[in-house]
Amino acid sequence: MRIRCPYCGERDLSEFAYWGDGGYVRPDPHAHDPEFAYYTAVYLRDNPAGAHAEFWYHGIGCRSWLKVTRDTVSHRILGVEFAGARR
Amino acid sequence: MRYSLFSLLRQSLVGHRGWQPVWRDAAPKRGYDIVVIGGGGHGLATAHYLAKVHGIRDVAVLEKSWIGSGNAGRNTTIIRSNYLLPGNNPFYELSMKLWEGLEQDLNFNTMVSQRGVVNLYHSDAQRDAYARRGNAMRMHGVDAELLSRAEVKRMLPFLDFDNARFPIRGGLLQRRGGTARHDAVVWGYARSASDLGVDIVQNCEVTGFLREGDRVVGVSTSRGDIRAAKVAVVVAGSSSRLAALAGLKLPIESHVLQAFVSEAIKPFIDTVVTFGAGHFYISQSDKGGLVFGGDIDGYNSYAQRGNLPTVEDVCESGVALMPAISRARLLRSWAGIMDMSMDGSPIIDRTPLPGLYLNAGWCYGGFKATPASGFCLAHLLARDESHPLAAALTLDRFGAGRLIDEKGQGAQPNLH
Amino acid sequence: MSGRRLPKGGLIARDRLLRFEFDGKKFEGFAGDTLASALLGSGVSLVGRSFKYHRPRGILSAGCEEPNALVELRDGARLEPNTRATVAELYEGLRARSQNRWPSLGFDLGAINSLLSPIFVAGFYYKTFMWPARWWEKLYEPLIRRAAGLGRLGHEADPDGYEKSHLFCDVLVIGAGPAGLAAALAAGRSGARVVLCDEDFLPGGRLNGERMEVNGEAGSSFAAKAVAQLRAMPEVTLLTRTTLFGVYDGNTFGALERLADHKPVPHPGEVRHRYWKIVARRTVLSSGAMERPLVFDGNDRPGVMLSSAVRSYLNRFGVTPGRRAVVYTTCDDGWRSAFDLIGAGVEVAALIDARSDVVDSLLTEAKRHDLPVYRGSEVVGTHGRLRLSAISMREAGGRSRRISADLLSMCGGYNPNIALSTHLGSRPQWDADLDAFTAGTLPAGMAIVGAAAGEFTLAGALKHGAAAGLEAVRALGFSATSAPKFSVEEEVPASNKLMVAPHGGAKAFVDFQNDVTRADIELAAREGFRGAEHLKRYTTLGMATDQGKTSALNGHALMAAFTGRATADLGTIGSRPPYTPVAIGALAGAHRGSMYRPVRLTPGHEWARAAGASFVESGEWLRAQWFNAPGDKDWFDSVVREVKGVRSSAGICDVSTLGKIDVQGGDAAVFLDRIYANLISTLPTGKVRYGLMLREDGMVFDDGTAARFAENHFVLSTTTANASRVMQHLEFARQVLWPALDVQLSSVTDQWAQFAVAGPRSREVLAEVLKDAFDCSNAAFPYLGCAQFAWRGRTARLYRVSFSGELAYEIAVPAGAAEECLEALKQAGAPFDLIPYGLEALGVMRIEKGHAAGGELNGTTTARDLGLGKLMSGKKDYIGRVLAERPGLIDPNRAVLVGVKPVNAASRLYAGAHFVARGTAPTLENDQGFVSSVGYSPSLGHWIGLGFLNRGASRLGERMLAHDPVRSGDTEIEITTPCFYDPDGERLRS
Amino acid sequence: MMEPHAAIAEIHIEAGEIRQVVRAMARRGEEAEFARRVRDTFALELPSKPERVCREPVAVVGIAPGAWLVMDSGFSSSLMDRLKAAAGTTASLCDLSDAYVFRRVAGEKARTALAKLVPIDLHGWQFPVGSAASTLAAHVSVLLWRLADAGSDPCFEIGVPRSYAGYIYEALAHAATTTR
Ligand SMILES: Cc1cc2nc3c(=O)[nH]c(=O)nc-3n(C[C@H](O)[C@H](O)[C@H](O)COP(=O)(O)OP(=O)(O)OC[C@H]3O[C@@H](n4cnc5c(N)ncnc54)[C@H](O)[C@@H]3O)c2cc1C
Ligand SMILES: NC(=O)c1ccc[n+]([C@@H]2O[C@H](COP(=O)([O-])OP(=O)(O)OC[C@H]3O[C@@H](n4cnc5c(N)ncnc54)[C@H](O)[C@@H]3O)[C@@H](O)[C@H]2O)c1
Ligand SMILES: Cc1cc2nc3c(=O)[nH]c(=O)nc-3n(C[C@H](O)[C@H](O)[C@H](O)COP(=O)(O)O)c2cc1C
Ligand SMILES: [Zn+2]
Repeated sequence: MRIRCPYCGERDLSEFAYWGDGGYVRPDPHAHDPEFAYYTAVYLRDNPAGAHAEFWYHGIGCRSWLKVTRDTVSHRILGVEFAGARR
Repeated sequence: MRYSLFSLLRQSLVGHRGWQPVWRDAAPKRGYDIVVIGGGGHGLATAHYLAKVHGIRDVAVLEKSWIGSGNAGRNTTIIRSNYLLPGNNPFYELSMKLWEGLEQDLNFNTMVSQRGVVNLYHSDAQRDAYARRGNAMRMHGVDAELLSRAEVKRMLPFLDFDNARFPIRGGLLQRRGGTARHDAVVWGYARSASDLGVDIVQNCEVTGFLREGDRVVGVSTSRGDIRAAKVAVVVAGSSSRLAALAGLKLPIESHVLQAFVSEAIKPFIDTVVTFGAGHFYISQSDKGGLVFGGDIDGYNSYAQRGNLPTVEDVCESGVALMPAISRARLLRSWAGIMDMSMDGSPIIDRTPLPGLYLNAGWCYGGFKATPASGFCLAHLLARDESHPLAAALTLDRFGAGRLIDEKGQGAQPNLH
Repeated sequence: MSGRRLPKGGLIARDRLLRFEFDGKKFEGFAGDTLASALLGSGVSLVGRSFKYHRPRGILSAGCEEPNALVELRDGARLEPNTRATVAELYEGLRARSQNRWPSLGFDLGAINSLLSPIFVAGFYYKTFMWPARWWEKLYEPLIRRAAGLGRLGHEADPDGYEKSHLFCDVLVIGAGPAGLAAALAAGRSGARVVLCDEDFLPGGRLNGERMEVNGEAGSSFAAKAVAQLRAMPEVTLLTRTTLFGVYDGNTFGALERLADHKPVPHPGEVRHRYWKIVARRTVLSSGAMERPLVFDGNDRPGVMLSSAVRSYLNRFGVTPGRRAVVYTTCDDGWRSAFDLIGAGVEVAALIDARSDVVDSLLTEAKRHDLPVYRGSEVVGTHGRLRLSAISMREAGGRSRRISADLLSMCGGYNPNIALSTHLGSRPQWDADLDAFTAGTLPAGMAIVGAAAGEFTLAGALKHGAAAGLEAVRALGFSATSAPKFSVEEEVPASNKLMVAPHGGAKAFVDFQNDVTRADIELAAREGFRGAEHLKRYTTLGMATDQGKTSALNGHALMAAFTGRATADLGTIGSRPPYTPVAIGALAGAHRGSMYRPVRLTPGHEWARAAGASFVESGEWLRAQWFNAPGDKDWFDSVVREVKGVRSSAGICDVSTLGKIDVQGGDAAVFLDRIYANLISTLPTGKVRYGLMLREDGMVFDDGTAARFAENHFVLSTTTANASRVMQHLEFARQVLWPALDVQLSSVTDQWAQFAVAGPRSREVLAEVLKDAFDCSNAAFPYLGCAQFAWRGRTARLYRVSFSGELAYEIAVPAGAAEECLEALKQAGAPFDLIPYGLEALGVMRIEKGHAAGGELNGTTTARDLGLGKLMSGKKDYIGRVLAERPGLIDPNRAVLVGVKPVNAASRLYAGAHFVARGTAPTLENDQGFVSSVGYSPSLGHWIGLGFLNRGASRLGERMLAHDPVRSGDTEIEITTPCFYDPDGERLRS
Repeated sequence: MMEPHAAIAEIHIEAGEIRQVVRAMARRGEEAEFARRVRDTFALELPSKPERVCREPVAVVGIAPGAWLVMDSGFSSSLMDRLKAAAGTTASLCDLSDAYVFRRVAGEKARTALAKLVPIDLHGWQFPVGSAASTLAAHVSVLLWRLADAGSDPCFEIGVPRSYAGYIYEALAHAATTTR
């Protein structure tokens, strides 16, 4: 697998670390029933067969966190962007 | 026909014309008491124990492809009960006990081979962690021995003890651990269940659930709707997909784990060995192939195949541990889709939907659990209460913070 | 003895004689031979024994698909089992042995299995050996294992070197037959970066094995010229002896180059294999086709050979595999072998074609050669003990005939070699015209050409190869003018009919190596293993070292026939990497032995070595475990001496391995408040504070310190083990969770050498070292101070923190100044008997102080479990705050950190022991917790430990058992507070 | 530690000339202003991608979005001080002068040897003079860039975290030895 880091260019899988469901949003700690909100956010994951938005970390590279859209059946990369707002 | 040396000899005289199909390739009926989705080891074992222990025979096992096509048919076949935590340890020991009587229970040689499992340690801290685990095992009556470096050397003189980057300092041995012939486990359970009246339906993919309000009352499949009082999802790597059909999200990610086999060679290693300073474990199959594996690739996947970084990692670790395998040739590599749970331990439980039951989260260690998993799920389905030895394996433990996290990695499935 | 070397011809170097040994007998061959061709040329046809029945086996093929002729090559630590003689290149002094036989190849006792074959049918072992259960491991399984397996693998370490390399190209061409050569020429001429690889040592594919011409010259000469042209192109890389073994995601390919397998041993400094990781924008798969054997009784006897192999031996190696041949075919292509044999002066006793209809041109040519032709006929048996002496056939009319022959050339048509098209999961498709599976959906960017695409004519292979090469470079934007043109004689595409053996039984082999017969397939059908995959797993069809290259389709066609289905509906088994077996060592490359994983050395490493350090692995790092001093009997003495030295005077310890992270920016303090459970923003400049990080699930993640050097500048320390994970975590928080904050992070672990200077005299030592650079008096620099200043022209940092519990400092200097700093400390410390101390002493002292470390920070403990609940700030949000309050995490019954000491002061403690109340049975139900760390405390004069005990905080003083059946048995212990030494912390503030 | 001046076959490995290294990170929203100030003071254009620009004795390499490694091959004055003066509050600066060991790898076969360590394309078309990368070498995270050619041969500079230097040197030496 090769991921095109928006900063470094296309790089081999071995430079990246994976962190799962890219839909993760840290819940508002002041929300109603924060414990349930955190439980849901931390433990329940999107796990589709097909297009999946996910976090990848270019740790052996520019250390950018990326949001990669990837097909979990074909492993084809459908899109890559910086996970955070570009500074 | 009962299998025995006698029946084999008799058949050899008549050109083996008398053998029957090992299991009936059934067509689905309109309804069953219980429908088990997934014709892997766990689904078939569930059906076997439902019929045999609980007398519930109006059962169908629905398999989208051929039975054993999933992880049951592609795992590295290691069985052991060397767990640390009280939520796991007695459950896996139940499984080990069932393995020990499986051939007789099924009248099928599943080649359970208690050749021993050695986990190597390479530091004092690792030794102490293994001692803690070994002690927990012993407290439950499970066999465990903490081996010194010299003892390991006597057993496995060809490991790289001195020159390696991480010297071997000893190991934790479970002699009763070992391997079993994975396909035979599938076929043996299928044969027994089928003989007891269970329908094994292949090429039957579940595509949805029949609902009456919240209650699940059956499934829709590629071969029509099938009603059932109870439906159990036992689909390992596909758990999240099935759950999604029922509108549920699970604490599970599906990950790809590769496995490898070498060309067949004469007996080379007669125990199961796991490396403690890298991801690598190895055993030798009865056919002679060195069967080995390592870490998961680390990303979500349903592809049943992996990539080169893991291949390299596994081979580097293997050669670091056993420099002699460098010249053995890798024959084939493949992969399976693992249901990696958020604490690395499984789930056998009801779901929030009445009538729907879940057996999932087996990670890379569910083969050894096959008998106990089927046994405990059958218990849950038949009695509507958890088997005491599987009582901790609940779905709500994540919300409640009662995790069973052997590795202490937290909610990061690819680190378990 | 019947094969022999022809007087002339072939692509061998007849002037380069090579001597070799097989089973101890001496033979000769030529450079350019394979072991197989050299054996055939020397009249050897019995080469091995089969897996299960130990049937005598010869040489079936001339390529990588060989199932029979497997040998043990080389000796000693270089022993290589299961080496295919058909691809092993001959070298001077080669030594090979047959395998899976005892006592000898000619007389093998294992052949008794053959007599038992009526019992040893597919899957027989599932039905028996179940009683008595204990006998499986003791008797049956060892017997099966000893009988199974082929060659032996030694237990010695492999002495050869290996390496990995990376290769990037525009177009990768896999296979250098006519199709691949044409593709590479077309693509290469555009100037694109082209890689052409072939597993053979001689590029050219079938051109080398056939008597076909291209551009008016011999095919092999054409190939040689094409190769020369390619070598002259600067951007073309030609890799021979290189097998493309796997196709992976992202246009990544794995290939294995064998650099030294054709030599007695690798040259000094030469690696045996190079594993290439290739990234190609476009690929042309030109891997050719593989011939299908025919299934009939006795088709495995030495002397029965694939017809394309017969031609390869004749034309490429100048060897005839027999003296009197029969040719058996279901396709036109088989006829070629008859004509080539005749051309080489070999008698062809008969040509047997299972078809009734054969094109006239073939019949005419047969007539010209006086070749007896039997149409609509079949071979039904073979004869001979260790090699073929005759065949039995049945003529169209039903008449039987026996023909003596020592060579049977068989051709059942060809299968496109599409393995590599399926590695990404695509399923092959049935091509009814071709009667074979062809590639399904191709991996993105791949084109398939030549025989691999079912294009079986030479003209077609060249033309389509060139077109594909051209198209690939054009698609990449290279301006390529036109495809190279080749002139060849037009051929009519030959028929490729798949004819399933209508009869034959337990001696009609489908999978030669695994001894799977036609009867086994019938049995599998009867027992319900009817799909291709179940068939494979039940009978082991296609699971041998050749992975079904010659057997799979025949087996599937038979199963289809037995169950009344079309072969197309049955499908075929999936192929997986590697395409042919690859040495495990090649995939490990150079990362073995001491180079297995990186070694990290601290800047004080050499200094410590000189000071007598003994090092230990700590993750990637090597750290000083203790220092051997004169008078130390063993490590225990050293550790005790070091602890005493520190506690009584002063010591230094290299703590450079701790992770160090520099945090700057306007929001640095806000950021760190969210990262740590405790408040950081209130820390004044010039102060350092202990910091506890949780994971979002509420468990403790890491601990360390945060030092504030300026309003917007912090330096964090992390544990050695978690350094990179903490960095990743902080980057996630910075980039993903709170991108609006103004925070900048740098890892500075490698920049700084850091040394703990600990002990009651440490201030005096330090004052001497720092002199005017910094005032480290208690008044100027109290406990938990931090400062940065210039020392000998470099920037230095000083932290007043203590892990040992003594008055202590950590001094950080740029890594390049490490030795200078250590020397300065040593000199300044001499009057105080300052000693260096290692990890063990550090560990003992932290246990004495009750500080949590590795054994306690195991990912399953909460801050409260560690007695650090008071650090969890109620004034702010931070990672882990919410989920730390889940019922299971605040359960009063949880095990919490306690101290442990033996009731009998002479007893030793062991980490990993479990707590059990006295008088209760040591069962899981009665398990109360465990000992997590232990050490011998010289300060107290007995062993001490830390552990986690259920409701431990309320059980101080309780006596229990430390239950350790795997090591030390039971030890009576007393529960204490975790802190054994200076609980009020007076020493570290002094 | 690395042995400088190992000359194996057509590959020359020698110590780099970098003396001072500062990692500079633009403060939030200040990237353009920081770039302007660097341009004014050092007459260098901050690269917005992984590239190396140089005006002797100072060179700048882009290593991450908003982050650069600034290097000085002289000792004459403190690079940190000069950068601090130039940047003011527009950037955070961090001294990494001792964090890396730099080696130059040059010669006809330099690329061949390096290809055994790093998984990136070093071909002249893809990695021309001035290209830079943060990447992997033999399991270690390294920096790599291409300097001006040495004669007709390419010349690369590799920056290895100091603690790994010995290991990487050994891997590099092995790669060079087996390169014919
Ligand atoms: C490479 C590898 C190595 C492993 N090594 C070990 C080991 O050494 N020891 C160990 O203990 N464990 C090991 N495991 C784990 C173990 O194999 C699994 O945990 C276990 O097999 C899972 O249970 P199962 O047998 O029921 O799963 P499976 O065999 O995967 O059964 C699930 C079945 O459900 C079917 N299915 C899915 N969706 C549907 C649908 N919609 N409708 C109908 N059917 C459906 C699938 O086709 C499949 O057959 C390994 C796994 C892998 C992949
Ligand atoms: N008449 C027939 O029935 C018939 C059938 C098949 C082929 N042929 C003849 O075969 C030739 C076809 O040409 P072609 O170029 O397509 O095939 P080819 O067989 O000539 O060449 C294929 C090459 O690919 C190589 N190869 C295969 N897999 C490889 C891998 N994984 N890695 C590295 N190398 C690999 C082989 O070593 C071989 O050199 C023509 O000459 C044609 O006439 C004839
Ligand atoms: C324990 C075990 C041993 C295996 N041994 C062999 C073997 O000797 N030869 C072989 O070709 N494949 C062997 N395989 C791999 C299978 O061929 C197959 O690849 C695997 O079951 C996954 O199926 P798939 O490749 O069809 O997806 C083995 C698999 C397992 C689990
Ligand atoms: Zn990047």
